[in-house]
Amino acid sequence: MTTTATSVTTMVCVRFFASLREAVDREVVELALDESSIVGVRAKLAELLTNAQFEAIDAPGVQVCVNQTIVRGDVRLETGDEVAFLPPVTGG
Amino acid sequence: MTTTATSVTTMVCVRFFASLREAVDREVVELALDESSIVGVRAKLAELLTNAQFEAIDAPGVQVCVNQTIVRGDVRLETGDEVAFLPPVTGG
Amino acid sequence: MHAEIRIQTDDFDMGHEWAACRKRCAGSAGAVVAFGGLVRDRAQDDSVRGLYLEHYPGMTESSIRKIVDQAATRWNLFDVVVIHRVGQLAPEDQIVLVLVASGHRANAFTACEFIMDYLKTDAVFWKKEARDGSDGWIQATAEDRQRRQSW
Amino acid sequence: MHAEIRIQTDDFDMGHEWAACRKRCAGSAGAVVAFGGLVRDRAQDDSVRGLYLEHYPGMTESSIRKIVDQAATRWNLFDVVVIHRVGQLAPEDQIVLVLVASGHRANAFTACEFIMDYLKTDAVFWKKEARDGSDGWIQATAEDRQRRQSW
Repeated sequence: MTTTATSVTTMVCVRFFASLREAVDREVVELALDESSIVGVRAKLAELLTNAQFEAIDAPGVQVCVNQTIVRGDVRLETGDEVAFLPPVTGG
Repeated sequence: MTTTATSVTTMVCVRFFASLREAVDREVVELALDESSIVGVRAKLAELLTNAQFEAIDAPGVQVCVNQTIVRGDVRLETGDEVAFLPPVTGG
Repeated sequence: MHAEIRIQTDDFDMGHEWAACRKRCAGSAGAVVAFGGLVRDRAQDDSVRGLYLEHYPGMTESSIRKIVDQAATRWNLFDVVVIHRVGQLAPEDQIVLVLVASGHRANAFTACEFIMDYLKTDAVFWKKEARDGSDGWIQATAEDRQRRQSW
Repeated sequence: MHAEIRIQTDDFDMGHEWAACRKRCAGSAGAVVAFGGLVRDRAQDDSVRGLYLEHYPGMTESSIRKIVDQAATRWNLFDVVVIHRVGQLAPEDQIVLVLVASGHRANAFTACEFIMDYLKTDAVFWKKEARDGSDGWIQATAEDRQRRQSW
């Protein structure tokens, strides 16, 4: 059977940093999304992670990036996009 | 003839810095004072310097030091004291 | 304006950075201000064994670039160098260098302090402090956020 | 607190001073701020050929000591180094270094800027600028006096 353009699964890479990396015990996961958006990423992560782990990445103060740019609300994703969950930052 | 203690002349050293050194064309002068005070120093300098030179050291903004401490108004002087005329300072 | 942003595990040499900055803006710069951040051996009465710094390669550099560009727009800068270390650091180690050159001291001081305040709140780094007894990820303090808001 | 005040004709080595300061307050200092003043090659659209600095040995040191002691009383400092050159300087030369170490950045920045502002108005130095055409003794500017008053 051949796949048509509309049925191609969106593959994204999701990264976790610092305390979130420790909380979810993973640095990077590859996700095959049913819904090609941040909402779709969250839905897949809710399946993949424990409740406590999902709460960590869903906590207030956690920022979501797509291809190294912070996004607010939902955005569309394409195959090859890099999604990252960032806990509160501090440098200096 | 022997001199008594009360008739010993007060000898002070007077220093000029920067623009004042240039204005009076001297770095240090030794003065034998008739009156052992800053007033006495000024009187001697008025004799020694030209009018223009005296005006330079008498200008607003010029500070007078005795033994490296800024003094305001008149103070008594003793032999060996160092008097200095400082034009406005700036470092850094 | 010369702007240089480096994220590295290696230490940096203040004398070398100072000399290079002077050379680049020789004659025009009247003021150079340098800030160096060092690992302290104590925090809130606990003794600190070390500090681990993590970053997001690419994004961290661009987050700092934004801060530096803002500073260069607001003050008249000739030269900005930001070197930030990552990885495992020990007490007494250098963490960060911010070097700013300008015509006069007011701009150089203000810009350097601005960059440091923004690094605390906006630069993409995470720090884990190893204290006696417990390790923990550090967050920007309320004072850090206040200082950042004040600009 | 370690306080060091040096008046000298020789140049100074920033890398050396930075390393020595770090060593003296290793572990306790979280922040080191350095200010370097350099001779500019232009002033008010004239080109500058050089700068001559004069001081009053003994009195100059004590005028700086007063400034440093005030700073140490107001902010919590571990280390202060002030090196001020005198004699004939050329464009690009270093004039002054103020190096301040403290526990945290706010105190280090503020104290360093305070010391620089006071050096401009209260330290016993005189500066003669050799410009194209005319030489002249420089005075602290109205802005310098204003900044000094603001503390």
